[in-house]
Amino acid sequence: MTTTRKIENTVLTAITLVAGAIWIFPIYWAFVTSIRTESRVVSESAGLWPDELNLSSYVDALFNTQLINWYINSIATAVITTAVVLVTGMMCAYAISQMRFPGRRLLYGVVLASFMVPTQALVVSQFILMNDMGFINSWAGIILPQLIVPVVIIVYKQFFDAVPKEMKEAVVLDGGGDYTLLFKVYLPLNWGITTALGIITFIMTWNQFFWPFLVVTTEDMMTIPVGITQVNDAFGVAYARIMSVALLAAAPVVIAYLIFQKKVTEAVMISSGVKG
Amino acid sequence: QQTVTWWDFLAGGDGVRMKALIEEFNEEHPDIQIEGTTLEWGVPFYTKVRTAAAVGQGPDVMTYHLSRLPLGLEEGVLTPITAEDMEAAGLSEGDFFESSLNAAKGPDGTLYAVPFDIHSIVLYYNKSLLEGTDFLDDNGELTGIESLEDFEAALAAVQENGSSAPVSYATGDDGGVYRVFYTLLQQQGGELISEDGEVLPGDSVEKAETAIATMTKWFEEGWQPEQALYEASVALFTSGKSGFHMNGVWEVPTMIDLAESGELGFEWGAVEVPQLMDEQTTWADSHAFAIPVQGDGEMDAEKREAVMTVIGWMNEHSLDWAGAGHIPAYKPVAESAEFQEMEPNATYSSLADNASYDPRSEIAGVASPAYDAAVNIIAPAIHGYMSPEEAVEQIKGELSRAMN
Amino acid sequence: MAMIRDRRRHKLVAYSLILPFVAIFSLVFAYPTFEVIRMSFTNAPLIGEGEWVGWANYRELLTDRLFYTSLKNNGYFVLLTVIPTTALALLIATLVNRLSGRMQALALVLFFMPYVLPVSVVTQIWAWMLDFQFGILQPAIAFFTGKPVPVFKNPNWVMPTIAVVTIWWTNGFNVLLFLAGLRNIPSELYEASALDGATKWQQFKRVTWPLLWPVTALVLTLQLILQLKLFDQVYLLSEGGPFNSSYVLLLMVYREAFQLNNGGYASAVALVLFLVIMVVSVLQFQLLRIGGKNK
Amino acid sequence: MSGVTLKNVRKAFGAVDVIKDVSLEVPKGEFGVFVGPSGCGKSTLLRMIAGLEDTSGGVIEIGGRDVTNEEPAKRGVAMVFQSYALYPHLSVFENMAFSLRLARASKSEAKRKVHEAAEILQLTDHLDKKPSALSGGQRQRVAIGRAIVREPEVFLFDEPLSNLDAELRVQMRLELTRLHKQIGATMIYVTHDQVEAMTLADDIFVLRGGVVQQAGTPLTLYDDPDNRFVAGFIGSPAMNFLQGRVTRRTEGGMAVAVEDGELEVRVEGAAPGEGTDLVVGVRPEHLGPVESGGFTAQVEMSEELGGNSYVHSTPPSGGGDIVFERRGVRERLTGQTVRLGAVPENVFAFTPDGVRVR
Amino acid sequence: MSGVTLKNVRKAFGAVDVIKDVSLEVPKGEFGVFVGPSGCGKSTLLRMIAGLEDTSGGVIEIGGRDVTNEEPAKRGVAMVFQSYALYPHLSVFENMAFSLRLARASKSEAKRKVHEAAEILQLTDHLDKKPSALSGGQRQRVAIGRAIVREPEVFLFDEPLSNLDAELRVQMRLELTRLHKQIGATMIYVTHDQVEAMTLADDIFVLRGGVVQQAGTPLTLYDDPDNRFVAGFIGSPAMNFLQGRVTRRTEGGMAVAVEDGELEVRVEGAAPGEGTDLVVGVRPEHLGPVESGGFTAQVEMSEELGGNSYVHSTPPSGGGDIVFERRGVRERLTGQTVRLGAVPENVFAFTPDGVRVR
Ligand SMILES: Nc1ncnc2c1ncn2[C@@H]1O[C@H](COP(=O)(O)OP(=O)(O)OP(=O)(O)O)[C@@H](O)[C@H]1O
Ligand SMILES: Nc1ncnc2c1ncn2[C@@H]1O[C@H](COP(=O)(O)OP(=O)(O)OP(=O)(O)O)[C@@H](O)[C@H]1O
Ligand SMILES: [Mg+2]
Ligand SMILES: [Mg+2]
Repeated sequence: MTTTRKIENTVLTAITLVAGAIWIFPIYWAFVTSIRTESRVVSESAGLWPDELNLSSYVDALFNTQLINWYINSIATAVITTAVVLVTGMMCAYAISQMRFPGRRLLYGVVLASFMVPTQALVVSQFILMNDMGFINSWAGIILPQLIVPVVIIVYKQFFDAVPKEMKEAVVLDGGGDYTLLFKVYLPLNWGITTALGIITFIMTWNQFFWPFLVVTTEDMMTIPVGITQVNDAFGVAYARIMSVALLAAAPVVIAYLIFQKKVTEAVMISSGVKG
Repeated sequence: QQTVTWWDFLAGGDGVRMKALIEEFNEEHPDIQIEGTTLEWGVPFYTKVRTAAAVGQGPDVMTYHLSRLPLGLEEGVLTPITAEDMEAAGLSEGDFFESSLNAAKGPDGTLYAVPFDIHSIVLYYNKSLLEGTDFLDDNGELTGIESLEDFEAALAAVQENGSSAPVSYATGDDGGVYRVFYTLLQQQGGELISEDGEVLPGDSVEKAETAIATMTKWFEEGWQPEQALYEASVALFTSGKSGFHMNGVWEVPTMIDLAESGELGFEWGAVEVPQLMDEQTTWADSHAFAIPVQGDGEMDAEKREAVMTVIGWMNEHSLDWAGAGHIPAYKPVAESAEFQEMEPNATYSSLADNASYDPRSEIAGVASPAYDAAVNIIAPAIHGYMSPEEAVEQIKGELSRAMN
Repeated sequence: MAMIRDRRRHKLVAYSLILPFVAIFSLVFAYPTFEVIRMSFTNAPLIGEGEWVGWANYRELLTDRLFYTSLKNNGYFVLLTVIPTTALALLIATLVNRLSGRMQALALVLFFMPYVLPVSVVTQIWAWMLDFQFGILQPAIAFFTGKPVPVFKNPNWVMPTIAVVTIWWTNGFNVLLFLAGLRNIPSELYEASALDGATKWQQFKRVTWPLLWPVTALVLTLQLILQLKLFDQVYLLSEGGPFNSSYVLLLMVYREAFQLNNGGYASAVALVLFLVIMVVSVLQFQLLRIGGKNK
Repeated sequence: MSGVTLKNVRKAFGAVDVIKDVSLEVPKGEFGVFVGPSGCGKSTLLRMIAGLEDTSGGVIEIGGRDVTNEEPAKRGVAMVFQSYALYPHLSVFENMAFSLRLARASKSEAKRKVHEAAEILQLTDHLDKKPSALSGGQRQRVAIGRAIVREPEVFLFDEPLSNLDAELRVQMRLELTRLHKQIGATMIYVTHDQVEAMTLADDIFVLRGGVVQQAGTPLTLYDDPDNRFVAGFIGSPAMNFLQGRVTRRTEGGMAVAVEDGELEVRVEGAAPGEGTDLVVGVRPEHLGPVESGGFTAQVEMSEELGGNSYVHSTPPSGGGDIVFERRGVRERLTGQTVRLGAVPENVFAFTPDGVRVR
Repeated sequence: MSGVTLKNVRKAFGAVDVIKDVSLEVPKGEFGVFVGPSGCGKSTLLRMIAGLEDTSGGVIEIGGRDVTNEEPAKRGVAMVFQSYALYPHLSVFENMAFSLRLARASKSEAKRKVHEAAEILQLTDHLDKKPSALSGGQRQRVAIGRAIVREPEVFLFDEPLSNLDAELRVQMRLELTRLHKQIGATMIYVTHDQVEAMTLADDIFVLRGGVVQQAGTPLTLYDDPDNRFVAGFIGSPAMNFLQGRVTRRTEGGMAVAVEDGELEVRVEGAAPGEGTDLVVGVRPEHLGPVESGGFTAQVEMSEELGGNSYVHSTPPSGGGDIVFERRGVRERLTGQTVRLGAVPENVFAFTPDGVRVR
């Protein structure tokens, strides 16, 4: 490598990292704000550096709001949604990919078409439906309409299609049926894509705003993204506290992301490689 | 054991007081527990109430603006408060000021809410910034503002003293803009909606134009902050950037608390909004308690009794609420000696007599088309996006359309 | 698949496998779709029955100024986000792709992090950053425009600002898609073209760009559909204002249904949104395919 | 008792007949190999025996039992796939025990059987590993082990060695032969590599276009091919073919004019008359420089392998590449014109449409 | 004028030395082949010549010019990759014209050059197709065509045939030889397949662990390997090795006791003393049944190929598989014990650490 190339390299690397630092600045700034006292937040002399460590707004955020409840709701609904989406999705995708039955093409056509349909357009009738079923302000109400994630079926189908048919034939020769095939072979063979879809579905569900915002009307049933915007708690001038709540709300996913960042990156890439 | 689900929108300094009241109630009543939720003030609150009540998922009791009662009735979210209810609460109609009681009634005289307070906007001021001007008397009290000219001179003076936003109010929010506008309109004797439902009847058009023009001038002179949201408008004052602050009495506790903890950094005071135009009057509204419909169902009698107990207790303890700057609507408290001496309430207690309530109309009140017009038309106008004339024309158009 | 087996049992097993999905799908997707269509021809409130009014809702829609405003704003927002975010993501992905190992992981974390935040956290952070009085970004804005700007209260600034926030929030995902695409280009192609004497720019133009086209098309399509469904950010940052300059169709659906209790009219708006998305994405898909062929 | 018998078996995919009336028998305990060019239907035939494809016509019998409409699992066959089809998420042990688990065999029985098979295949040390930790040859052995554990009547192999590199392939070939000796089960093996077929088979079935061209032992096919296709397919490098015309009868055969000379061919029966057009074939190892007779060809290049070399040459007509083998001689012939000939026993004659003239 | 010269070239990836002090020369117009086991550094060396990897030490000269620090494009080399590295979005024509376009060659010139190359490679009919529409061999030819068009001084090939099937590989091998003759440029070819190396090379460079083990013509390496590694690597089937000990000197060499007998070895120089431990090697084609002398081995099986067969046998010590070739003999030896021997000229001796004893 010549020296000019080396310099070019270093400069580009520096540019990338500086750009990254700027990109992340809002989160940094939220953090700095959150550990200041309210009066310092709005004072002119406050600089860019974290010069104060005041955790009172976090204490407020944790104990004067229903944040804990919201966490529970968010985790429960996101986990259940993800699990149900994956299981029903993989079963359906397996049937479409590996089995022959009347209506197969129609079913896949419907799945493909619903991929294009914006579920947001259905909120009105979904809301009425949830009300008719008595699911307003319940986990069921939050979860049910989010269970339709056609992409999961499409991706699974593509991956199941790609499993060499010899795998299947080997099992059939050994006397295994389709449930054996799906859960003992196809699923373990596709753990990668399953975790990928799981991670993506989870993030999507966790961050869902519109639907939970509509279907939940009581504070104790709210999910995190809804709770932090809908509920104010006698804050007065409250920039620091708003930022603390925001950061606390974001913390679980952010921490999970930092721990599993490699997996998340792979997840997005795998599921895109398919669609692309 | 009854659990009473309670919703309010009290997120300002008064929210803290309400929290304390609820806690006190819960301590005193082992058999009734209030579960309070504070939702975002304004449109989000009333939207949530509406949807929740329709599907039977609303609260058992909620705070409600009396200005919005007509709209609430049209939406069909309120249940009547019967005589038995009042009895259960240990209240009678005679305990309340006439004006607020009337505001709590439907056209047919049925009571739909129990009044709780009367509140208005007041003028907060920063004594440090006023120092050295003609507008501070020897006691350090505000003085010498008797007309618009005086007020504007005072603004110029504090600007001179280094105030970056001499008069702050929420110039970018529906509430902030509406209250100031309505105050200025009323001080000229103008009318937003007449008894028979006409929008800006007669010369009210010109008066509205004057009001908007005044606010526009304050903006153009750099006296009022540009597009300030509620929090920002408060923060401008508490951080010492504003000499004056026009806001509800409910921020009184914020000032008191900050001053007590030494974080305020200046001396403050609050007075009734001075007479800037032809008459001495100020926008005012009332908080009240209401019981929403429960979808298709009906609240059981015991629960209702518990709810009414809560309402009664709150009114009886509204002296503490007065600590949040409000004037109790419950006469036994309002007329008590303790309240008469309470500061700074005493400074502006006269305003109760001069108050201008919102017109009784389905398009008026918090989270109504009138408030929408404030943020969608007046706020842009006072920032120079259209002339006062255009703005008034649009207001008239929009609101007239909404009437139908 | 002509394996010898029991046909009847095979079919039963297949149906048992699709049943859970089909059941949920029918309940929360197919039926509501049908309902939205039906309701759009009634004057039903949100909760409760309405009367059949035929095309009245649609006729009203065609005279509703707010509808046209919303439609226009949706289009404007798409213009503001789709291509910029794609270009930006490509640029970032190219930069990040050059790095290796830990350095790359770090850069990816920096650029991807916003994506995992809930939308309301994003809007709260940006509302604070852009706060007219105390926002940290106001001095920067003032530097360019001469004075601070209340971005969410200014009809000219509101949509572009929401676009910036949206791009900041979602761009990480696109970066990853592009990065995956870049990684799929065999390094031999770059070596071969280096031997052929191609400069970096020529390599990008003649190798990277054409080979990345499928990913680019994917990103454009996903973005288009996503951005037409704009609601959260507008609701949380500007509530459609000022002067409705950030009013969008989904906000209209929300307002009509949940604030004004017009279930039927809201359904009509929702259906129009639905159609717009379908038509636009099909159109774009065709355009992109043609674009890809010419590459 | 018989091994695998196919009677008039046919298979059509839609309108395309892929297997056309195939009848054959692999006797019990024998090693049968289906060989033929790509697409000739070998795999299809094998998969029909396994039941993985249904049969359009005819009868398949395994151990004397008609299994034509039996489900795959009930046929008593085990199959080893080209791609191995190992379960990557299971250990070697679990891979081999998979079928036993499905059959709900007891733990101890599964363990015993797997260990037995592992013993035979020298996999005992690798039982806990995942397939990904194994080399190609080891994976192949696991695939075979999975088959052994099921103790099938018939083993089916579909090009099991084609994913291995040349060296390993030779080695695994030997192991397969050993295994067959040891287990003694009927085995059917599919390959398109005639060397594999030659070295492994008891019986070779040469397929082409869904039809069995010739069946027999490897050396039968080499020494006495029925037609030009089989002659060209078996043997490496492939047989040289030359256009010719009968010039005269000779003692025990005929002389055929090819290129600028002639070759004598041994014919058992009646030799065709003079002037008959024929194709003659000589294997590279039987063709070589001769003093007189034969025909001339110009040497183009030679592939030097050390012990021997293959010389590529062009005959005067310019048609085709004539290859002959040289051993133990080093001088390069490149550019020279040589006279090539072979003994009559090693020259085959075919009619223009490929039928052997014997 | 010289072709490609490497002087004391070194390459380290981090702390790992992958190429250790390699000096070699491929003369202008010659066909040089780097051969060696996987991971020995062949590709790395080739890529260093191309400039795709920088050089940690030493000098690389092409056509007498020091190009050690030259950019790849300016070295006058063209490379054909194992994966072909065709641009999938461009037609065959555009693929071949790519470098000309970059060099802003005129349209007509590009057209002429591409057509010339296509002619040579018989690709004229496919110029409009995308690479994905071509067969493996055709893609390989396009990759070569892309190199030809640039008219480089040196062609570099990195295992260009390893993605093709056996038959095609043989065919492409011949085509490459023809091409080399036709173009006459210097070519360097990397492979791990010794048959490819033997048949293609003018000069073979056997690499192992980043070091050149031996360089020379194919037959030199076959006839006179420098060490056990080269002896075992070149030739197929591989040479048989037996542990032995010198028993006595003979005329022109020595006798070495192996197994239950002995083999005589020719040695040019001074033979090592009695009792010295040695390894002797005999190629399968040189080993065979003898009346007397040699050693015994029990025949396990034979691979019958028609013209010849490879017999696998086990010596008394049980160690290893002794392979010998038989030709033209058909009777099976399976199970018999045979006495195997070879002429002294064909027996090699190596010290225990692998150096040839000559
Ligand atoms: N499922 C199928 N549908 C239609 N045609 C098929 C199917 N399977 C195979 N064929 C066709 O049948 C013919 C024989 O295929 P088969 O796989 O048996 O060939 P093969 O001899 O195994 O070839 P190879 O050596 O390449 O594996 C081919 O022409 C193939 O295209
Ligand atoms: N970029 C690299 N970084 C670190 N080590 C490398 C790199 N490239 C190659 N190596 C190592 O250098 C050694 C030689 O690699 P090289 O690719 O030259 O082998 P090869 O002889 O071409 O093998 P093969 O026949 O498998 O292609 C290997 O051990 C390899 O792991
Ligand atoms: Mg096959
Ligand atoms: Mg290599």
